[in-house]
Amino acid sequence: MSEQEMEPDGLAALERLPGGARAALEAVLMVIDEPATTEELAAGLNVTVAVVEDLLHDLQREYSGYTVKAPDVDAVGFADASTAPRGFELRNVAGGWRIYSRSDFADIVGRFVLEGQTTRLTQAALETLAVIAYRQPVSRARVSAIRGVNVDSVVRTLTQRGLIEDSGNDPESGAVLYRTTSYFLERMGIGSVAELPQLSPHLPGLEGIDEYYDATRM
Amino acid sequence: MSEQEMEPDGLAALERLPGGARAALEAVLMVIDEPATTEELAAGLNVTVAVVEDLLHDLQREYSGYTVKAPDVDAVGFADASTAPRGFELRNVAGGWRIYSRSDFADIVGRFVLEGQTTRLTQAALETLAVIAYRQPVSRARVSAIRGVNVDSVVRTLTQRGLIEDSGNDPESGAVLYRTTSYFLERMGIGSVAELPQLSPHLPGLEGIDEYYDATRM
Amino acid sequence: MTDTPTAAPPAVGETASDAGTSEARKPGFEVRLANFTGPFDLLLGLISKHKLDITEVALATVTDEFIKYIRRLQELGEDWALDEASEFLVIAATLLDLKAARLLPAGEVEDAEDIALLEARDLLFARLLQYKAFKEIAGILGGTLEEEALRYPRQVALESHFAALLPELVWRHTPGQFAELAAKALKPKDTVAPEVGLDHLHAPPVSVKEQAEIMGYRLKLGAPLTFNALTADAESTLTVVARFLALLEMFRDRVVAFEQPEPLAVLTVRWTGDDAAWDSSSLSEEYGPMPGADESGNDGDSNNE
Repeated sequence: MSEQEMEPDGLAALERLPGGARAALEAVLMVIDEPATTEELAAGLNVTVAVVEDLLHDLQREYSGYTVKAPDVDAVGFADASTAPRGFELRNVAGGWRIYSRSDFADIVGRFVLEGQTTRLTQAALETLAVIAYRQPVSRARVSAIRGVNVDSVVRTLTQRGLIEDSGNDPESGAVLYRTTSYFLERMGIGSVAELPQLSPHLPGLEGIDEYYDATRM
Repeated sequence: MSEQEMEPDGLAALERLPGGARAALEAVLMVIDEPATTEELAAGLNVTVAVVEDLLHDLQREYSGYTVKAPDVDAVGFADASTAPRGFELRNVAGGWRIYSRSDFADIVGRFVLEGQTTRLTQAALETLAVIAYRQPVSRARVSAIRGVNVDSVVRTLTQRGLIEDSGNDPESGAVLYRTTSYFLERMGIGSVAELPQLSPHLPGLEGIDEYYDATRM
Repeated sequence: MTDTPTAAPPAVGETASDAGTSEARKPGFEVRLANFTGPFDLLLGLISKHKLDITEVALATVTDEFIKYIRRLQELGEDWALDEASEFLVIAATLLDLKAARLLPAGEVEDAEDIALLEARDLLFARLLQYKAFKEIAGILGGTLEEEALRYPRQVALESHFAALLPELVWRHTPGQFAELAAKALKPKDTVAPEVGLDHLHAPPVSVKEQAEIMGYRLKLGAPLTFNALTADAESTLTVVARFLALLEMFRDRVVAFEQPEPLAVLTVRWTGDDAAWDSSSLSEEYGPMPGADESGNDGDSNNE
């Protein structure tokens, strides 16, 4: 497949601007306030998804201090990077791309950004969130059965924090089912729930437990 | 005046971070919403104003495509710039510094912003606006407690649409308080918020509602 | 059942700081565990932290310590909370279950009662292990969230010249409609109330209305259906009961007719109502509106119903 044929007119036009397509993409990344998908970015820039993906990866590497288009980039160690890392990074989270300040500067940036940072979750909230993340969509009754305690107020807190949401009702019992939100993915820095760590290594010898619980579903 | 004497310990500490003081400043500039003054930046980074000013001008030049610390920078024409300009620029607006998308890309950014925009507020946005209108000035945390969901992005949308605005900080918690704007009154066709219809006919028994929410306040 | 003296008695009533919990609160009945959150936590702690076999957990010691704790509170003139007492009972009962199951000699399963006990044991251990897995995962999630919180996303307001490009909002609300919206949004609501915790009964709540809805949909298709056919997919007796009650209500509403040639014969149900006019909202709620939907802000209530 020839890349030439696939490209709309957009790329050539972008390349005539100072800084080219890369800078144009950067300009767009400056105004988004939630992760933007490659499709959205491609449509906005009027280029193909493949072109945008290349550009995004170039920028990502560059911000991290690697020379753009360096051959065999992955093999380049930090010490060999030809430029200093920038104070920010480009990341692919919750299915979209977004610019973040680099974590090395968390203390300093935290002095300027007062709001929007969430306080730490309690142990109870974390455990409830874990059960919902791995068993979604799931009712409170079932979470409560797994945790052995009432989870009502914790579920309310997690909903208010935007980490979980109502995903409709169970067709059989009518109970409200909960699932994690894309904000949860963002906070976890992952693209989808499929990227969560595997549960099975923590469940020795319990391969059949899912079936068991699905059968005797609470 | 010796620069050496003026510098707090901060600069040496910053230089030990990956990317150094420049990257630290960049990290801050990339995520702040309101422009920051050189004094604020100096205090946050724990360096002198003179150091911050040098760093700011370095970054500004670099983003525009000049080599950092090039001798006699002003005499270097665009064609001689050793790096391509970035898609963003550092601007000093009304005494404060912030990173903006570069104006060369205004057309592309504008097209991107317009794409997928609706002319209608979502139900979530309308309800959040209603809560703010009747409880102003009010913090996001409280609106979120009343609505039972995270309202961060909706509040941003309403602010962007000019329907609500920042009205200072809560003296106790320091949280930003929001109120409706005159544009909101205009759209509602009323002269002041006092003209909003009383809630009582719609919701008998609402007398205790303030106490209820104050009790469960986050 | 005898208590093994070598089993270290759990420490009771120690302060929050010793236990490593982050919140300072009045010293509750606490076993020496960090972040105690429920009976499973206690059991896990007893089994793994104290390296105890479940049969060696000195239940009597735990009980003694609990009574001591209550007495001390009384001396201090403090009321002791009902939740604490009931939580202790849950712990004690679970421990007893486990002990009873564990004390069964292995390999000598004779009667149904033994099997039931073994199943109870398997279930309890499976649940404990599952809980343990989630606890470990929660630790990992917590670490990731903390690490990720060090990165701040760029989420600045749109530059004014771009904001000016946005199309004018369509606004069709009169002040009256807006007030209605506000009243609805401000109404105190417990977002999680409409579901009552019935997990201790191991049966989900069944709504008569919903069952009516389901049957209405099937009957409206035209063909008469037997009661057996209407309840063939009911997963529990509760659902069958709910469907029966729903049918009585629908009969009262004159949207269904029954045919039964003789007592105890097959019951056939036929749709007689106007398809468009009827919906389940006309049914009464007397079979169990969920309690505490509006007035109760207290989560603890739901299990006491």
